[in-house]
Amino acid sequence: MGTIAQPVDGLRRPNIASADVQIPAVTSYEQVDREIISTLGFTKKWLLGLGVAILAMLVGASAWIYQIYWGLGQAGYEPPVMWGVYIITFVFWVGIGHAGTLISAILYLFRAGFRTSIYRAAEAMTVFAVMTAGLFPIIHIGRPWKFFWLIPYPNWRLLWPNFKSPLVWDVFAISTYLTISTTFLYIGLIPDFAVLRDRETNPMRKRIYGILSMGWRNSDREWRHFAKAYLFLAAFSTPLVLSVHSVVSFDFAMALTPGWHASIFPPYFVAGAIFSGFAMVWTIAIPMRKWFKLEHYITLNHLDATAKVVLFTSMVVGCAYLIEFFIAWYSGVRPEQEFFWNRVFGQWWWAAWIMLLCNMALPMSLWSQKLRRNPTWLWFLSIFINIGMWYERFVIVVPSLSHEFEPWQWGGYTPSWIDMSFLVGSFGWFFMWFLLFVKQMPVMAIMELKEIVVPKRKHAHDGGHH
Amino acid sequence: MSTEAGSGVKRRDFLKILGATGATTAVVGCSSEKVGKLIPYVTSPDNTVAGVSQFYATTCKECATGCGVLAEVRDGRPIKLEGNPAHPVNRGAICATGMSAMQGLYNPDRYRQPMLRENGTLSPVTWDRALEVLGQKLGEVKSRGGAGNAVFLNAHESGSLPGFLDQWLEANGMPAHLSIDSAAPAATIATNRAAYGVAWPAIDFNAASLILSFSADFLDAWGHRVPQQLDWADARAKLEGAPKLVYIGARRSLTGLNADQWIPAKAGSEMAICNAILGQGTVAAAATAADVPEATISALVAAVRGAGSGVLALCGMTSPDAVECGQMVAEINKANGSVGTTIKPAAAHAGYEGMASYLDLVDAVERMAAGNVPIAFVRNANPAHSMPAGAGFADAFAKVGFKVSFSSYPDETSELCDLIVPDNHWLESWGDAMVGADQRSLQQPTLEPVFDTRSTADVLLAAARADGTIASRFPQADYRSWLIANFAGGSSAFATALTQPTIAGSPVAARATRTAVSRPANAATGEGNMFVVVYPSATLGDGVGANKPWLQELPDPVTKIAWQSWVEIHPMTAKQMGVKEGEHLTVKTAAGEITAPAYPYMGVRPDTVAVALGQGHTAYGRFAQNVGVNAYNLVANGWDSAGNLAIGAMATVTRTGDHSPLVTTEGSARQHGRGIAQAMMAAALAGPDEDHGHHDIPGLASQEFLPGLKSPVAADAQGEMANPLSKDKGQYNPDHPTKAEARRWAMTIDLARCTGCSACVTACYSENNIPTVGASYQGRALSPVTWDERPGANILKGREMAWIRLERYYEGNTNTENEFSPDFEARFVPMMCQHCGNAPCEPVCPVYATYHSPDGLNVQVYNRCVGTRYCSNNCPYKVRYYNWFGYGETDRRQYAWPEPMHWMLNPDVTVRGKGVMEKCTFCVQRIREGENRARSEERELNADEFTTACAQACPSKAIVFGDAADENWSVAKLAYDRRAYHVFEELNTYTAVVYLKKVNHPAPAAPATA
Amino acid sequence: MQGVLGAFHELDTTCHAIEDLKKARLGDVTVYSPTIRHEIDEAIDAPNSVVRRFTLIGGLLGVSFGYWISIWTGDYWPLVTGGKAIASWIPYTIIGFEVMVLVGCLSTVAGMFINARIPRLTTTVGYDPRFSGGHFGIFVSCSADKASQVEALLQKHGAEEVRREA
Amino acid sequence: MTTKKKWTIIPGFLALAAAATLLSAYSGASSSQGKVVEQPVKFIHNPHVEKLGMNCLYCHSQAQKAMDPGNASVATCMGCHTLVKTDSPEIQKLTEYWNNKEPIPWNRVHKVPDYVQFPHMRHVNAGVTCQSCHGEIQKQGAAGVGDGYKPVEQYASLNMGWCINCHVQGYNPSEGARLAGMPDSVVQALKSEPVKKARYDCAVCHY
Repeated sequence: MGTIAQPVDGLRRPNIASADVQIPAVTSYEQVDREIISTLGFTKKWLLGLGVAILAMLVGASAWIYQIYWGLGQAGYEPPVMWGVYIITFVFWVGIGHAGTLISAILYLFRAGFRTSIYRAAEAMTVFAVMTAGLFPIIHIGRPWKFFWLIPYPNWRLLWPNFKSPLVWDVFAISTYLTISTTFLYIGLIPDFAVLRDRETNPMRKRIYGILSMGWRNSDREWRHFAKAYLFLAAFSTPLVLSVHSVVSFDFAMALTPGWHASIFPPYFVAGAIFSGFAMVWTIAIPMRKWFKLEHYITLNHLDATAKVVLFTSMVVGCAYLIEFFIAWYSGVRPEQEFFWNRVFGQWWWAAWIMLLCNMALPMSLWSQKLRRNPTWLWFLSIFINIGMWYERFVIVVPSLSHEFEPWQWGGYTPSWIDMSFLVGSFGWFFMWFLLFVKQMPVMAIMELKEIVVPKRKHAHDGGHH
Repeated sequence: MSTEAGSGVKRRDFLKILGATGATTAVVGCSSEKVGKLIPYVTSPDNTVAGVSQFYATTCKECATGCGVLAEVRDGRPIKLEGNPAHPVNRGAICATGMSAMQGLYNPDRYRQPMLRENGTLSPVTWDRALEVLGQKLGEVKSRGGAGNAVFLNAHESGSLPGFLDQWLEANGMPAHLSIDSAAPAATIATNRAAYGVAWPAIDFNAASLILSFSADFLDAWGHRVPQQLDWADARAKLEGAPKLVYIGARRSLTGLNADQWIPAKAGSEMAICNAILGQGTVAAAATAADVPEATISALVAAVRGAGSGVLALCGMTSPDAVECGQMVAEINKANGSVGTTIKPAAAHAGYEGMASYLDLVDAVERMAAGNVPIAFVRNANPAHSMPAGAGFADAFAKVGFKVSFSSYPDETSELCDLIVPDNHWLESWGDAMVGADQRSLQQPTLEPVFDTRSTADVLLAAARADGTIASRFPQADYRSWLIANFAGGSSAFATALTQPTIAGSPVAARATRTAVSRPANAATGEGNMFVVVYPSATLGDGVGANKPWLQELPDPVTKIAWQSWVEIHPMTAKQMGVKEGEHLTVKTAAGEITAPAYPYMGVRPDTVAVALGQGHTAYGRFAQNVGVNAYNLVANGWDSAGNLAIGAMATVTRTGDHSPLVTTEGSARQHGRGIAQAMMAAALAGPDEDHGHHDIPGLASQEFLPGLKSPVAADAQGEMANPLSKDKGQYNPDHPTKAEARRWAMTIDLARCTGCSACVTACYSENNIPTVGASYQGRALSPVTWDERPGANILKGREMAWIRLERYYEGNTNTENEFSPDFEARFVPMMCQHCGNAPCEPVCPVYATYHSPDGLNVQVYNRCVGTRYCSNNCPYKVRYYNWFGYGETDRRQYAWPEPMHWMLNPDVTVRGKGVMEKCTFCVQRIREGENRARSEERELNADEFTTACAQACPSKAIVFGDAADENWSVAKLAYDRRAYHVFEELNTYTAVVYLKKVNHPAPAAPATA
Repeated sequence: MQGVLGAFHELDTTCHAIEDLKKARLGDVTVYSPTIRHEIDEAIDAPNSVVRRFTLIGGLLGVSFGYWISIWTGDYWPLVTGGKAIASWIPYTIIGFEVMVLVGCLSTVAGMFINARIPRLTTTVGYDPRFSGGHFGIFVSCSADKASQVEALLQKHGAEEVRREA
Repeated sequence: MTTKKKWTIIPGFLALAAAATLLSAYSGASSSQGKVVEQPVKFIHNPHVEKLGMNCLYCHSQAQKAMDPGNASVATCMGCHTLVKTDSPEIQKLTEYWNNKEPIPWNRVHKVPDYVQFPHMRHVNAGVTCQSCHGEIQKQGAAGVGDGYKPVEQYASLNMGWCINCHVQGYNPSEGARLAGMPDSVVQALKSEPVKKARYDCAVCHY
């Protein structure tokens, strides 16, 4: 249990970390280097994990080839439910992707202390989650080999995409988000690659880290431009995060389907995204912290701070559910009222109750500080939260499409074995990339950790004069 | 690159790289399609233009009505059947069964050449061998003197062929043939002949003011369906002056659902009701017999008395006392003096003349069973399937010496035969049909026979001419010259006569008179806890249409179930038996039993179950085999007093416990207050038009845009906030040279006329190459190795592809599980793409695969669609359908047109591949064809010059299509009718399809109004 | 370019050394440090970074390109969908925003690369791997004659190691 | 060559290939413009059209009536060639087809994809000359059937952008007349004619 260290007098406040959450157990720069770089060695457990992930990914890949050959009929689509597991999984993974950018960009602007030791892993999780999410719009369309028609490239048929369609906004939003979060991750990694280049012994890896660090020399000129560039990237990423998941929610909000056609969707989706993103950060950070022995970096204070954010976003999401029910009642529009009644007591009542349980009830346990600081509980809670969030998208997509305006076309939906193998494949794909990342690049930002470590000084108290 | 020796990329490497990149460009660059052929004629035939359709007039032989049909022939083969507008019987309309004749012609399971049974199995032989065997067998039978016992079963048809057959049989010393039709209303024909002297007097709905239908389903499968529906719709279109219909029967059929009142009389109580009406019996007796409130019966009696000569009583019963009831019903007409006004024996239809009774067939079967029938011929009849098991046709047929089948389909009967001499389809053969006493409708072939088949008459002529003794009596070599031989004016007059819809005259040869077998009625109702009603299916008849995917996929007009058999049971009884929808019920009568999933239907009496005929084939082809159960197994081998099959019986109904989901296209049969199918009382028509009168709420969708049917296409939805740059509206500018924006294609559907018969659905399938998806080989994979082989598997997943569907919404009587009440109303809504001005599906498509064309069409571009399916999610009407599999791709397992069925594909319409969205296009190919023809003749499109396939086929003339912006088109006037409304007006979609409210009439025999 | 390199282990001594070197103006000073320290920045007192101009230009370029491509393609082949205007700018704001963020960020990164002169292919003078670990480094590029003065100053401030660089 | 330099070949190669693909996709190289197709009988348009002045519709008789103009039936050819130039080897090939009552298996030169409905009659009746799309066909085969023989080739790219430009900017009648080899007076007179525009939304050709 790391004690909360008082800010050291005479030292300028660090560029990023507020005084409240320090990592007192880390005393010197060399210790940071030594402990972070030690996480890079291959271990058998890691290889096993990677093997399982690749196997799952191959299940998804073979399902995709099968589906491309036979057509989407092999999936479980049941008109009028024209969207199913693929769109739910797409929104699920885009949602998970947003927490990473939130932690690394928005909390950077807020100077939140607990950000430093979890932001690199969260940022990597973002990139891989958005990479996974980016696949699904291609998987779910009927002619995936023509997906490039959604991109405005000049062609001799003089045809352009329809910029009024939420799906084209999606293409722009997701591709921008993937580019920016990858750039943000890579820019943050450059100084760390320099550290790895200088510490690396194996000549081949040293050369690769050298190329990756693009000749970074830690000179003051470079730090000055780096800090400014990092600040602007964070500044741009903040509205980007909010806009991307709003655009994803526009896929539903722009349609006049009852249950979708509501202006609460953008904030509701963004809150849901942050909520499920933080849960995935826990799912990843808690085991990583134990296996890589980084407890003194991601201290219980860090987990406590993230738990408070999760509690907050859980209440926002819960409130959004209740508002939706109120608006439906208040609007007096019969299809809307029937939809929301149908959501909780209709054909998929169990999905709705799983959602309410996991997203509203269980997170209330975070009111108790003891549970907030109990990593194993947080890990289990994170699994439930992400299950709840998958079902939230299920409850948005499927019941609304199956009970719309035209009673004659009311129908059901049962996902088929192809849908499920894609879901497994998406987790496989995500964890494959994340496990590769964990062993090739430092899971925490070495240079930012050094920033919050108290530097060595000859005269401890007088410090540099101003 | 440094130039010192030994370092840098050598010139040779550089050239290699250049070569490789060049190769990739080449491979990608030139398109390597194989070169296509352009085959000309050797000598081009006159007045045919390749690629332009010719229309040949012929007569439909799918049922005895004999509608006039135009076969659209493109490049030598018919691709679509349409009603002949000039033909007096169907006046341009055509029913689903008629249009599906195409799938009979190009059926992949047809016999492709003669077959002969050698050591047990039927194997293909040449025509010479077949004729030789036939001649030899005929010779043997005649030489042994057994010709007198021969049996010839022919599917009933009017015209000259029966006369020819009798001539041939008489020449060979054989008795006259039996003209059998198991789906025909035999009992009604018998009573008509007795009461009015003709088999089928003309029924004039226009003259009637009150119609009593004793289970006479004149809108389902009883009698001459298309002319009856045409007259019914015209009569109902008089709105206030329309005739009222009271349906009396144990099951509310499609006719019952169109009735103003349903009197659920218990089976067998019709006689008591007739007596009450005629005053020969007491109202109380009738009420107790029919288990109906006394007040209703007395109201009915009063209503009949009030109607005077406007009464039209029809009897369509098939119960053991059907003939007696029929006579009583005829009495009602006579007593009220309506014979001559509503029933016109003078203008009788000649379709059913000369039909053999069921007793004649039973007598023939008994002779076969006795073993003294040396030779039997069967043509287009299938008694092995369409006779009760009790008659024992199969074993009797086995005892016949030599069995010849002229049928062109491998159905149950022809599988038992020794020699198959496949007949041409009626679209490939000459002939005629009698539609009136002196009205003859000719029939001409529309293509060279698809397979190596020959017309039966030609085969018989060949056999007769080969037999020296009788060769002299048959001078003509083939049936055509036989027809022309006695035709006034010879072949040239015959050729011009072919273009006439009907010609005066009687058949070339009259049918031989035959003494009908008569025996006392022996039908018994048997015992059991419930009554069972067995009725011919509105689409499959009694099984003839089963091997046609269009008819299998067309949901039953009442129950909306396809590719399956079902047992209709009242929800109250189902609840008492603890049966949920789809749980299997076993219906066991004295004659036999069937098991099928239960379908709770509030239109049957609680003490009655109903099963449709038509399914349960053991042979007949890939679309019919082991689909559903054969309801004939429930029917005992009994007949009524006129010798016709008596079907009514008692049965015990038990649960079997296993379950199979119903293959239904119905989501929920209630409107849940959405106002999709609107109706108004006839009396309200006299009152003020309160819908469109006042404009107190500006912007209210229902009032605002109705007159302004023209949606604000290209008017900017953001009003003045629009981008000034968007002044260039391209073709949406009214003064763009192409003037496309001046037109607004629209459609009106009159719900007062629509009876829910679904002919429009089949017309759309035929015109627009819509794939049928229900066959057992078209399912999806349940696991990497197993496929979903259930018939209708895709429809279970809601994946049917009908661009226009018939929605049947019920009104009233919501507490069906606990109480039985006959007073509910059914409203039929044909729902297709509404071509909305503010279409919700258009802005969400990412690739402009759907957009609003300047002339008002919501266009779906198949080759641009990438299949995100967002448009279908955003369509409130859910009228967009998706190609889940490659139904249009020939190399796919789910291919929907097995060879040669792909001949009937319409070349003007793209056959969609997998992954593409499709929907009703307002028959854009017909719009283009009309516009191209008008431009070629340098004129503007004339009003009502062309119409869509559904509007053309509709036997109720309920659908009218045209340009709503041009007032000469009839749709422009109808669109502003006071009954006009748009579905989901409140969603502000500005639909181009305007529905006219259904007009309801107060129940004529309701106690209150008596 | 040759000059003198001093390696320090403490932060305060490094800052004092930088301030004295700045006052002594013996040659331009490059400071290597494992992380960003405000104390060093203040000691160096360098002008504010110009990356922000790249960002502004990039952002403006992005938003105008976003609007332009949407409106131009809409007008190029005018197809009305759902009764909306052919060039309805409200939905195009989303495209404008997304492309603004994309081009803004990429130009920021370009600005940083250009100004920080990375990627650097040649190895640099005066860089020691320890400066990315725990040490601070000050490199003063000066002619040989001033080198001894610089060395003395660095020694005075407690440099751990001082050496000349060719 | 240092390993560093050698490594750059592979990305270089990929970049070159990608650039080539993109360029070809855009530059319309993916159309079959200029495709030359060998025919079973070496038919030459020049003597028929230019020297004898035969109208295109004599052989392609359905151009005004159907979507596809079709080709002359063998009987049409034999109408003259039973007497005219019966010694030439090509005519003998033709006569042989005629005697066996076998159609001449011409190879199709111009092909639009099957999801396009190109109505020849609409264009011909609107006054678009055949040469506007098929090039100066009347000059084809001017060099006789000897070694200088060049069969009919695809003059236009037939890709969508080419069609749309004509529909949007409009067909210039004088240019069409010029290509058709009409006398200069006609060409000048037509210059005053307005440009003929046509509808260019998708449902015009794709349904």
